[in-house]
Amino acid sequence: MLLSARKLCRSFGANQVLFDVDLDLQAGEVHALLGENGAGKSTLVKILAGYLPPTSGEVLVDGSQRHYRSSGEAEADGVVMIHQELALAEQLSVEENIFLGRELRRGMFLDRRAMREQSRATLEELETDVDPRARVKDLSTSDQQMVEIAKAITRDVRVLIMDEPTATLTENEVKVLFALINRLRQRDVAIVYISHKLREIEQIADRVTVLRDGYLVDSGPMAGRSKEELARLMVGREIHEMYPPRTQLAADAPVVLEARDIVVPGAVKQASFTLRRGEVLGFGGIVGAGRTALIEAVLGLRGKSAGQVLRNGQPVVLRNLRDAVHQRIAYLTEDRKGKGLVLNMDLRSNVTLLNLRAHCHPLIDRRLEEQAFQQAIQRFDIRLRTAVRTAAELSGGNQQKLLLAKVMSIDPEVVIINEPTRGIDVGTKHQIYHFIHELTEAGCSVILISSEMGELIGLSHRVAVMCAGVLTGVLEDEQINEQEIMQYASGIKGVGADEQRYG
Amino acid sequence: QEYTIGVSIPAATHGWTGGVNYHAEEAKERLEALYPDIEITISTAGTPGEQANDLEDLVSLRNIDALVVLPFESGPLTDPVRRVKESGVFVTVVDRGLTEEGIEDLYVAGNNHELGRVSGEYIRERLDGEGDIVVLRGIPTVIDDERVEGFQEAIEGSDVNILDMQHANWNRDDGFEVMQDYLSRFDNIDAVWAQDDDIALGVIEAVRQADREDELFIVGGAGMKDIIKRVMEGDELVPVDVLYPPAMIATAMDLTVQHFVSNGPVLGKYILGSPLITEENAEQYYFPDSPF
Amino acid sequence: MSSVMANNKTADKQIAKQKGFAIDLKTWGPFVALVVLALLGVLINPAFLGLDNLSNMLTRSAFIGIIAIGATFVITAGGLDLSVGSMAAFIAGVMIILMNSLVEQFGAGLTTVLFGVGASLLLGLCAGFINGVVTTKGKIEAFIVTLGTMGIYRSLVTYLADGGTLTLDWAVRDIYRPVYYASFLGITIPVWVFLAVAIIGYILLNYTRFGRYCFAIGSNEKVAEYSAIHVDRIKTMTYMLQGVCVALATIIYVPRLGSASGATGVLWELEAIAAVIIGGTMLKGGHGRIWGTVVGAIMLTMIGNILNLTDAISNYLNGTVQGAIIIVAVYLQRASWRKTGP
Amino acid sequence: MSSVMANNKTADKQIAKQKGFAIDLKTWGPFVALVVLALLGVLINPAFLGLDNLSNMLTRSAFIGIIAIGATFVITAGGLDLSVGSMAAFIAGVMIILMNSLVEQFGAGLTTVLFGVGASLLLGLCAGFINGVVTTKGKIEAFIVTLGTMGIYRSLVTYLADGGTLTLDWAVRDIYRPVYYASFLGITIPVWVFLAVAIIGYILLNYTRFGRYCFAIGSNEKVAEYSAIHVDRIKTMTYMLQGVCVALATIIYVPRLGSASGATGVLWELEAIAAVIIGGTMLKGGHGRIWGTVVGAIMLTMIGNILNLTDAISNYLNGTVQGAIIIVAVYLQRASWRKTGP
Ligand SMILES: Nc1ncnc2c1ncn2[C@@H]1O[C@H](COP(=O)(O)OP(=O)(O)OP(=O)(O)O)[C@@H](O)[C@H]1O
Ligand SMILES: Nc1ncnc2c1ncn2[C@@H]1O[C@H](COP(=O)(O)OP(=O)(O)OP(=O)(O)O)[C@@H](O)[C@H]1O
Ligand SMILES: [Mg+2]
Ligand SMILES: [Mg+2]
Repeated sequence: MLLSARKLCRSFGANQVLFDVDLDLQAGEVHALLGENGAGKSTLVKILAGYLPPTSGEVLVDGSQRHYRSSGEAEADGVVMIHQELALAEQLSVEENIFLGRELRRGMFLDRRAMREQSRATLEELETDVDPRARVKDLSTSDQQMVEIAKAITRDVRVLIMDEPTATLTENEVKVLFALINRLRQRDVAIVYISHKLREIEQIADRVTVLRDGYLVDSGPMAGRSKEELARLMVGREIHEMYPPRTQLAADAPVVLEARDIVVPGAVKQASFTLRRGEVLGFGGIVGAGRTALIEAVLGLRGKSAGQVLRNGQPVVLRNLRDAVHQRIAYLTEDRKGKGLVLNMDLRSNVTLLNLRAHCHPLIDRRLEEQAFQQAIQRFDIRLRTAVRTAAELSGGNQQKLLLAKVMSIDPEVVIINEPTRGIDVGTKHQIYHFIHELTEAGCSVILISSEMGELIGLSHRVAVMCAGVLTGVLEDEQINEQEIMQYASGIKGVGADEQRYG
Repeated sequence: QEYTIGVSIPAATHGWTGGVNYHAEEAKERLEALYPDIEITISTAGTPGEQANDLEDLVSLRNIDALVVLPFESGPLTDPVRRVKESGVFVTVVDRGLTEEGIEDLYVAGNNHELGRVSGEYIRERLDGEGDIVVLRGIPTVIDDERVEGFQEAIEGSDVNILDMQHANWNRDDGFEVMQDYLSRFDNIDAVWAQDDDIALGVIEAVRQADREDELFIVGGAGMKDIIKRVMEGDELVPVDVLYPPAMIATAMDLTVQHFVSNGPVLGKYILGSPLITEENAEQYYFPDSPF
Repeated sequence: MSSVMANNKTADKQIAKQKGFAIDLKTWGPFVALVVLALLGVLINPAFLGLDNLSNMLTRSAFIGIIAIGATFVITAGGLDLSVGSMAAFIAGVMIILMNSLVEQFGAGLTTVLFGVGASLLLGLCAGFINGVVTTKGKIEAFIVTLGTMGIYRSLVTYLADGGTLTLDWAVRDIYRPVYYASFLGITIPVWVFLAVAIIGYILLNYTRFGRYCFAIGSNEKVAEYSAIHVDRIKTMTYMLQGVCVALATIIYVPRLGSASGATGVLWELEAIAAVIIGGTMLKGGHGRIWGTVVGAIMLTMIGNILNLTDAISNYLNGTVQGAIIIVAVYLQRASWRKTGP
Repeated sequence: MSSVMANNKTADKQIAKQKGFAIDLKTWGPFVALVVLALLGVLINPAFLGLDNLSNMLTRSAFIGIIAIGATFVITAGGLDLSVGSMAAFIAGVMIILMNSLVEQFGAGLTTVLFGVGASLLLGLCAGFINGVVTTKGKIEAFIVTLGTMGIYRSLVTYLADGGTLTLDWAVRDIYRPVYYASFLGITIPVWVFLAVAIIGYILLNYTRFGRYCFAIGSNEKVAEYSAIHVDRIKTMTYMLQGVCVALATIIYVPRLGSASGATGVLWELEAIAAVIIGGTMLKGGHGRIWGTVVGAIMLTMIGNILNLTDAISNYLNGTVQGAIIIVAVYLQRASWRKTGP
């Protein structure tokens, strides 16, 4: 047994979040850790990797007991963790981050060339285009995730803990990651793999452990278990009908939002789209295709060099998000930590921040805020197992729900959601899909940017696909399937395909 | 032949240096109008280091023929002034003597020791050699030291008792606050030596606030017009002042210019006294147009 | 990662809560330090507790206190203003010149004083606006901008005063004087103003959108922008608020000595920032406490006062004692709540 | 599929190219501002380009420059040191007292000077160590700690000097004097030292683990800690480095003025921080540039020098011009690279 945990308990204040959890890890296995948002997965692995001390219980490596006082000590034992929340120094470059804390040296001086070479090699192994000299803060979240992975695998690793590594990755990157995991497995590395994407679990896990509300509910080999069974174990109930039926669109449903010839220097070339009342417009494409850039330019969050935005047929100028809010357009960012939530603020203030005006007359009414917060907890099923003071203390999935609550607080007519189910468990995902359905039934329109093909196909009336800054096409009805989307996303089909291939 | 005269003085960071600045500017205008061949350039410095920079620049950028310098502090500026002298410039030192003798050609001196002594003698006399006084000092520098030394010498051997001394940094606000605290600390104060008129103004307000004008009197120093006016009007609270004229810079500039325009060289030492300004002679020290 | 950090902290806090009073001590830390300091004062000289002395001290702390309340907003929103001291000097200078020149027209009456007060507020607002706009629109670090304006205002007042001192007309002064020296219900006017500014500041920071936005911007400007907050506008407003606070402080400062010069308000910026930080606001932004600032300002004045009440210490060493007390006071208040951790 | 990759790659390359250009201007911004300033100088008075003047200016900028290089490390690692100016005064004072007292034993020779120099370095190291340890172990904001030590050192030197000036023995001074005034290959010793410190600083910041850790800590302390970096130790080391830089600056300062008093080094801290920030380092930490700092220091000295070139401006307004030039210079360099952005 490479690493085992015995009767681990952990409390935050008076609230216990882990109860007598056991875990055994063998060399060369991929051990999946499942559970709803807030079940305690991240807390458990943080204890294993020395980031948190357990309240009671013990951690054994190679059969002997360890009391890690810091993550550095765990790393010395070969226990390395990839955080759910990225742990990178944003202002440093990629290569500096990868080697942070164990720089290669020649004599007194840094061996920059060797480090760059090795970073480049590792990044190449991960088949990503990230430039080792780029600053981390300039990278997209998925690229940052790849850097995080690169950082972990360049260490002397015997136990690799991955806390939702694929939440921000594209399918292609996931494939590369799985190939890498397979190679590590052959090298007898034990891998703890946390994910809410059950398809991935099915594909890669050797064994699974399921947590529910801090208790271990099941542990055993993956073979012979189905996705459905796992989902039931996690959530405690059966999930049918992942995707609700689509809202029927009236033939004359008016266009509520239109973008014409939007150009964002360096990211988007002349893109146009329309959104009708009650419609879900999906946006597909591989990461970095320019979907975020396009939408944020429409909303006035980024500069655009050309283009026009119409709301209900009238040209409008959106200079910043407040203008968009006045137009009853809500936007959920993909970067919940960097742009979505004020992490060191309490939950109430976070929920009401976007629509604070509604809670003032003229002073902020704390009671109203509390009410709004309680409603949000209900509506978005935010699970508060502990007395949490700041948003940073919530589990990843619950942060996402809190963000959703914040964005929806303005009671919008047009909802633009960017990767809404990132890091969210199946049960909640199901809820969010139904929530989108309710919105469209109530006459709202939704733009859904997602890297999850299933989501796009299951929810959208139409799917706009982008490739390298070009909106290659808008797919409808039976066109909406995986293959077609991929072809447009890769620029093989659609507008500008020729020019791209030969230009 | 044309001559350039460089004047280097401390920046106007408190009342007295403000007066120096004023008189320097005025002398510049007057002298330049009088002697078309004379060009005067004034530079002000906030610290001794800056003043050393200014001296270098006056030589290398302005090619001065003469330097009139009122050193920020004696010690630090001795060497920089010596370098100016070594480059063949006529040097006039004002107020604070250099720590090395024989560098300057002309010395127009104020006398800080004297200011302290005159103040001390007056207080001793006025109190009949007996009483409790408080002292508000300036910024801890040599100037302050010399003044206090002179003061202490003057009251030595008498029963004039210094209750406490604190630094009020030649600043009104500090003078006000220190005096406020003295007044709540000591039930009886017979006299205040504020050393400087800026401090004295703060002290006056504090005394007024505590309604203890009748109990004590204040001796300032330097000759600020507000204070001299009070003396002139026979204010009981401020019966006298001790002169330490910022106009000495103008005197020095005049003398330096004389060296160039008159036939004979002007060299040597000109010591200005620190006379006691009383109700009788106040009028001759009162310049209502000066900012100081 | 920062979530992990937070994890540890809350864990501490919650454990502490079980023991009883950690969060309380965090809030009350500055007050505890203040009380300790006051005890020290009494021990050194019983005159410290005299009504006159207490009143003097509070009145004095009003300037720095009012300015520091403005600084709390600026710092909470992630900014910095080094120009407050010289801005005060400049405003005082202009105010005096204006009032002196109005005497001819309006006589030395209330009108003249009111004009002066109005001009002062207007000037403060404008000066703050300039700091804010140059910082936000010019995208220049606040440190540089306000260091620049600090030099500018200081030299402008020296220029206006012709290197000397600007003195308020005696007649005007007599009717303006009560603003500093008069009392109402046994408490001096400056203290009332201080109190009012503190209460308004408290409400503004904790119960209005503006205040909430300051916290958000100081924590994470990007999140603020994505929360439909006009970041530049709010930041500019903090500087304008700071300007108004400086103007208010000046309005009660001018009647004290009735003059202004290049030496007025020197180092007030450092004192104000120190008061803010002693009070528990973080220099990096995102966290601010008005009452802490008030206590910080009083504490700073108290240290000076205590030093004036004793001659046990060589005058030359005042700075040493002052520095040591500040460090120890902050350490004590930080430590008092840390101790309750694991 | 492969064509997708190709597409993306070209897109990336284009973006990278744009970025490359921007970064160049970003790096060269301070230099551009410096050149503009120098042109201004020449226009005002051709004597500006005189060899003497250039040499004087560079030599002068050495003090602030050396101190600012230390400050670059402190600020990059997310700290702040307000005590440098008074630390310099204190070190100068102790050095002078020591050398004066050693004259009796060793005579006014090299030994005496070397002892002085050694003591200075040791003192700087210790002073920095204290700042560092109190900040990191006491968990007190650097602003407060160094504001405290600033007061402490300043008053200690006043105490040592008994309120007056400490003056170096004349004999010692004569042999020590060349350290400021002598030249080697036409360049004065302080400039050589400045250059050496800059090069060492550059290597230290960019080519050693220590430097890299400074960036990491300034960028995100928690991440640094998770990367097994001894955060407290590295931060303390930045303060110690700052102390050594201050000591070095003092060593070349003392022979210039040969004395120390309470007025020595006043406001050097603000100048040093300003130099660092003008050079493009961010006050919030995580990003530092040694050459920028060097240029910043020279620029500050140059502004003072240019003001001495002309009588056109009233001396009272020096501060105004200075402040305006600093703001405009920083704006120009920021603007020059921002324009190229998207
Ligand atoms: N801050 C930035 N600076 C420079 N280029 C950027 C920046 N942000 C994004 N880009 C570039 O703009 C392009 C579009 O990025 P964007 O994040 O909009 O992609 P996306 O398709 O929305 O990805 P995702 O699926 O993550 O939402 C990419 O090529 C990216 O490299
Ligand atoms: N520092 C903390 N203080 C208080 N409660 C905390 C803290 N950290 C985590 N918790 C709580 O512990 C519980 C478990 O959180 P954890 O992050 O382990 O969940 P998770 O299983 O990783 O969820 P997700 O799938 O959403 O990431 C949650 O209820 C969370 O709010
Ligand atoms: Mg988690
Ligand atoms: Mg994106």
